[in-house]
Amino acid sequence: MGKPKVAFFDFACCEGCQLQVANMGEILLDILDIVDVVEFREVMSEKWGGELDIAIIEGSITDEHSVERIKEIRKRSGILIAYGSCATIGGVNGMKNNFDLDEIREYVYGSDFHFFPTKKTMAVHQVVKVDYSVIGCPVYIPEFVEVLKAVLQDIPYSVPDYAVCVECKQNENVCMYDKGVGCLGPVTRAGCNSWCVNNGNICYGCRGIVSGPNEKGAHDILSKYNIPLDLIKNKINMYNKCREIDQNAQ
Amino acid sequence: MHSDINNRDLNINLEYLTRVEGHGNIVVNVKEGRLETCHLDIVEAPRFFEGLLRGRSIFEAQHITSRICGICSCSHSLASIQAAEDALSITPSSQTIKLRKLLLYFEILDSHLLHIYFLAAPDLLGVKSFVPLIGTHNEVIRRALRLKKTCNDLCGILAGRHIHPISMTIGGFTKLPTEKDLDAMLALLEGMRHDIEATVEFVSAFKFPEFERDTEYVALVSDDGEYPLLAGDLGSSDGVRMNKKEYKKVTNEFVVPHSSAKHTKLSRRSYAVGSLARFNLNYEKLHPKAKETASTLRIKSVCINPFLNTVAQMVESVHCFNEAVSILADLKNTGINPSEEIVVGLNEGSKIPVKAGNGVGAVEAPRGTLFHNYEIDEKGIILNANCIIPTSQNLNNIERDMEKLVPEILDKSDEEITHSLEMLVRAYDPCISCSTHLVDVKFIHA
Amino acid sequence: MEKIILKDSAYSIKKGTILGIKQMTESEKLFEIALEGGKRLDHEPGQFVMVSVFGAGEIPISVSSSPANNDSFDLCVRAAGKVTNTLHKLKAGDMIGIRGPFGKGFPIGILKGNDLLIIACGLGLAPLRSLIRFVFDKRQDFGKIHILYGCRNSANMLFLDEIKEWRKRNDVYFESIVDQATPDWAGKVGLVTTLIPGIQIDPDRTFVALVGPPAVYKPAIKELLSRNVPERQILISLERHMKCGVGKCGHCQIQHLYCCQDGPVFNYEAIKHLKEAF
Amino acid sequence: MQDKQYAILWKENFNNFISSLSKLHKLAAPVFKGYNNYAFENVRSGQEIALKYIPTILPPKKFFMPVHETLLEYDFSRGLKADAVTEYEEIILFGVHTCDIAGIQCLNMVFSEHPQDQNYLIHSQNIKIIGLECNEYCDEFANCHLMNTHLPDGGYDIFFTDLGDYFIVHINTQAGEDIIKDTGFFMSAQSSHLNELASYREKKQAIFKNELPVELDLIHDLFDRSFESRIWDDLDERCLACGNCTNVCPTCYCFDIRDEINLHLTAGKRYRVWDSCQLGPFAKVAGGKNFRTTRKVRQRHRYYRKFRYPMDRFSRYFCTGCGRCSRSCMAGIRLKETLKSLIGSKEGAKA
Ligand SMILES: Cc1cc2nc3c(=O)[nH]c(=O)nc-3n(C[C@H](O)[C@H](O)[C@H](O)COP(=O)(O)OP(=O)(O)OC[C@H]3O[C@@H](n4cnc5c(N)ncnc54)[C@H](O)[C@@H]3O)c2cc1C
Ligand code: SF4
Ligand code: SF4
Ligand code: SF4
Repeated sequence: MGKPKVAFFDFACCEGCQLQVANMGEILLDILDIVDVVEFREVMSEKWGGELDIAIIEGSITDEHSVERIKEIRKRSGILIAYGSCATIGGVNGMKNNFDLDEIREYVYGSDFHFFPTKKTMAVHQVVKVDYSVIGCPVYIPEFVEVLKAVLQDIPYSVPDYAVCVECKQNENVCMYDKGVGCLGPVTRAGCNSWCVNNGNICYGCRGIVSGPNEKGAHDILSKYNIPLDLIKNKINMYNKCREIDQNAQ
Repeated sequence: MHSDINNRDLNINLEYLTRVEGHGNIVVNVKEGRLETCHLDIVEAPRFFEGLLRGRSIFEAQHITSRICGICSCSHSLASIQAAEDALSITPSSQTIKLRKLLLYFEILDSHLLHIYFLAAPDLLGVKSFVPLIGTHNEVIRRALRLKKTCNDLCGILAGRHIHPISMTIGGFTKLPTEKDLDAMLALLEGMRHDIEATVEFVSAFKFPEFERDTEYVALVSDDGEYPLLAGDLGSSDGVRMNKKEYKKVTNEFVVPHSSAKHTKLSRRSYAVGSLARFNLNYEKLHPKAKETASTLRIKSVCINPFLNTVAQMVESVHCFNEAVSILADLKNTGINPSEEIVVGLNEGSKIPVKAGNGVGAVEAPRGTLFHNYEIDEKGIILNANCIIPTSQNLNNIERDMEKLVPEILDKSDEEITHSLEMLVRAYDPCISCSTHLVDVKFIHA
Repeated sequence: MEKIILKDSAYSIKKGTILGIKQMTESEKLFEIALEGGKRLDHEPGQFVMVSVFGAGEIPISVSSSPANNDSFDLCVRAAGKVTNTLHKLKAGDMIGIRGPFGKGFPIGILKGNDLLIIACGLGLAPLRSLIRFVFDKRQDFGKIHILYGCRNSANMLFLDEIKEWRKRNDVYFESIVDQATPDWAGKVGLVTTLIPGIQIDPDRTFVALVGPPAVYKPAIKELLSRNVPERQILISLERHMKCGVGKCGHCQIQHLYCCQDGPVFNYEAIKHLKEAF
Repeated sequence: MQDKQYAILWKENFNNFISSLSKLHKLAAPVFKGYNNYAFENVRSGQEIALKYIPTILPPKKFFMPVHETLLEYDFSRGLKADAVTEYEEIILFGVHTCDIAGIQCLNMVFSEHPQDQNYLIHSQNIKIIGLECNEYCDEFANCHLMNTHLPDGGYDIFFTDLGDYFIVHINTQAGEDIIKDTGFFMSAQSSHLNELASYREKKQAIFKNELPVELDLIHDLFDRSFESRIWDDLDERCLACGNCTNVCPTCYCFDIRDEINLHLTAGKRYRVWDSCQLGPFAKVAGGKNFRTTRKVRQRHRYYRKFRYPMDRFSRYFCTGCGRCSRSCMAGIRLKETLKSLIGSKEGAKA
């Protein structure tokens, strides 16, 4: 078999996750040695349009045009990787779903808002089947490399289904709760090596919520530290608003 | 070659412009030698950032708005924090300012180098992307990736990562560099010196199209000796000067139907921001090494060839590189005061006093002047938000450039014309996902 | 940091070459493995090895062949996930890694001279085949032998050729049953436990070897106890998540026991009070 | 009279001792990380060391059993080559409290039990331990008196006790004696010093009191009766399964083993990484069966791994009383409270 044909596609996003690819440095050349990148609009003019072995999708689905486009890409792709928080969990674009769509369009575009159609933000798996996920805002390069290798070996990659706290403790950080601020680490999926807490910030939940989080336990923590529940709920919505679409689907 | 340009029909409809950040189309229509349409359509799906900021805490603004754009997320963070601090009347410490400048230098370096190597170089070397260059110019590509990675690592040490910096927040930094970190950053910079020199040489071999159009340039200006990137007033080459609070008078936004990004104008029909604008307005304040580079690359202020924006980026890269080295040396001298480290969060501990206010941030992002403006209530909740992105400011100017360029090259083939237009757009290094956002301005039907 | 190569690490692997592969059902394959340099595995029936598929990982797999065969050994593997699927893609001649054998198998010394009732459910036949082959090799050492084999449907039946042979033998009683009948199936339908009342055994001198998925143990043991088989004569093999195989990593712990070292084969008496065992 | 087993280090020589030791060896000691948190980190001078500290975020097990550790390296680009490996360095730990020394003793037992774990043992052989006695009770989370780990009981090379103007130092091994000799700031102890030590220990008894109304020897019986206790249901409601308690416990050693392959899929390594019985997938097997699905049974398992199961295998409790699990628990699950509830429950009352 020849080198697998890979293409990058972007939907509503900041394109930071694609840029992470350029930030890999010289390993990128090793990757380009084993895969054939046929489309990558951000850095390439080449266009392919044919069958793909691997499609890497960045960004959320936010309008009708994107729904059609992602379906078309799915049809011609063997493996589809949702790449980054926008694609995997809706990410910051999901915050739009907090508002009435016409209202937010009017706020941004004025009275002629109907020129700019929009839909409720959706993660890619909420529109088409996704084979692999690389979560993160932005993606964590070592994890992306692991997923890529899993794809090439044709084995599944499962995103860790335990809390960011695990990695945070292993990194021996002072817990943010000890500093008196709320952190989403206890309910957020690990795999980023507790990136934000290592740098003195809190975890904002960009990797999605662990399955079966203990909501009662979480409320206990908040009350223990005098952190209002609304604040945390709002914080969770920063990246995880689209979770509601999954929950409603169940 | 077209023999009869006066009867020439041309129909360019280039969808999904490549090697730019975000989605844009070029639409040009020439009928019997007369230019009828000349647009840069912005078809990026709108993301409604200003809309969705409403109701969120001002302490989250930087985290959210850095997600407007991955390439210049440090600049967005900086502008956002500046606006927030302005609204809250917080004055950052001098150590904080130095560290912020450092981060901005790293980001400008990173962004300019990315543009030079991956976005602009393929055009100038006659290939479609950097991929074929891996075979033909392997050493160049390796150098580019090395440089890119180093910039990324520098931001990583200073702010946790380059894309969506972690530790920079209202009031300062949640994690301050240690002595070891300062040494590590200096070592990384030293390690790239040679590659920067090689990049200057690489750029000096480029041949740029000869095209000029007299343009109004806008950038931050100041009265001190420093090349202003993080502070200053708004200035233009037509002599405008005003406080950043009055940014709306400069940008005069208006909406056009073909673009989900709004357009701007000042004294004339359009103006330009970015490297070339800063170079033209503030040449005197560049680092001596950067001036040397300018003369090596034969670019003189005032330069009105937009294609040479790439050259101005090179000059600025040298400037940022050298300024970063001196800030680090300075910090090593004075030492970092670790007690300035601040605890981020939801401001739950009410460590930072909050009040109602309206604040503006103006920062020279790699692509030009970037404005953030927030209005907050007494609890620090955002009531209104507005972000004006360099690329939106340039869009109108790009179209005016295209209008002048197309008739000048009508004797060329369709492909050549398309390619020239693409190159022109790319020279501005447009950042389209950034520019897709709009505010409450009146819709002006053209 | 100094890096050294460890000669006698518990994590060193022996190199194994895949001699042959046989597709047994849609999801199970039988691998014949030889260790490098003709080394012998020297296992007991019921023991397992840790199998490395490089890059994918390492997993516990029971040895399926009789210890009497020294040149090679068999592994019967169901494609269940990451490592097993990758293993299924390998070809004859490919190399894998082997650690072990590990754990306690069936206590051959004690079984000798007694009757055997072997109850296999689904993939449980994989470790039991090792015992069955061994017993057949040393047939004169054992008394009466019953083998009961249950599986989901006829398409899931393992070791079909051998089963044909077993059915023909008159020194063993063999019976099989499926959960779901398909048109090609003429035999019995139901759970394997329903076969227990129908067989003639002398409970005092019968040892039971029972292997199957977790759900089968409770009903089967109940049935056996009602036939008066003494608790310590019921031998079962428990499956647990395993990573190290040497009683350290904690994954296979059943209360105070390490399944990988203290098991996987236990007699019922020893573990009946363990609430986490079933 | 002089005692060869004991030496004296005057406080004014402490910094010199540390500087000279750090020149001879890589040295790690507790340092202050802010917000009442401490961590063992590399140090070069005495000023960096927190002599008074409450148990560090991670116990010293991180040196004996690094979070990530390579076990095997392989290459199958041409044939198969696979080597079991370990990476180690010589290091001295200064300031290890008695509870943490007890934790190391527990781990030593686990990893030297057959089949031995060479990777652990090689780390262990290359680490020297300088103990430091707690003069004060650290905080409300500890239960070191109950576990009888508040006094030195071997497991170190030398052991420091602060007696005001000087440290009295017990020398326990040849390596300990070398440290004393090589640094050269110590004096031999006189009988007056030993008397002071004895009277200090007596005073210590007044500060360190049994934390719970139960005899240590009866705890395993208590657990024998408590498997079905309601107390575990309460933990089910509270536990978040964040894994903090096991990561920070000096005697938790569960790990996962993973493979990492290179991009060309031709070579790679196998490494172990700390794992936790508190995490959902820990006991799941193929076919989807999970042997410990609920938080309740996972928490119960943790407690039994401290207070019941090791008694069968090692005749010793695997709780050192350091209090880390309670200190770091997001949900406020407190070991002493759990024990107290068990003692007060109907199962406990039977005793
Ligand atoms: C003593 C013993 C003997 C076994 N004998 C056989 C045999 O002869 N034939 C056979 O086909 N299978 C046997 N198994 C089961 C086999 O080990 C699992 O099917 C295999 O580990 C799944 O690995 P995977 O990478 O393919 O699946 P994964 O993709 O890793 O996961 C699939 C499921 O398997 C679980 N799992 C992962 N690793 C292990 C592990 N090391 N141990 C147990 N479960 C795990 C996961 O939690 C998950 O639920 C045996 C298991 C044990 C404990
Ligand atoms: S800082 Fe956040 S991620 Fe880390 S332990 Fe505390 S709650 Fe968990
Ligand atoms: S710490 Fe939290 S917010 Fe930060 S990268 Fe990890 S999951 Fe995302
Ligand atoms: S169980 Fe808790 S108190 Fe006991 S040793 Fe472990 S962490 Fe310390």
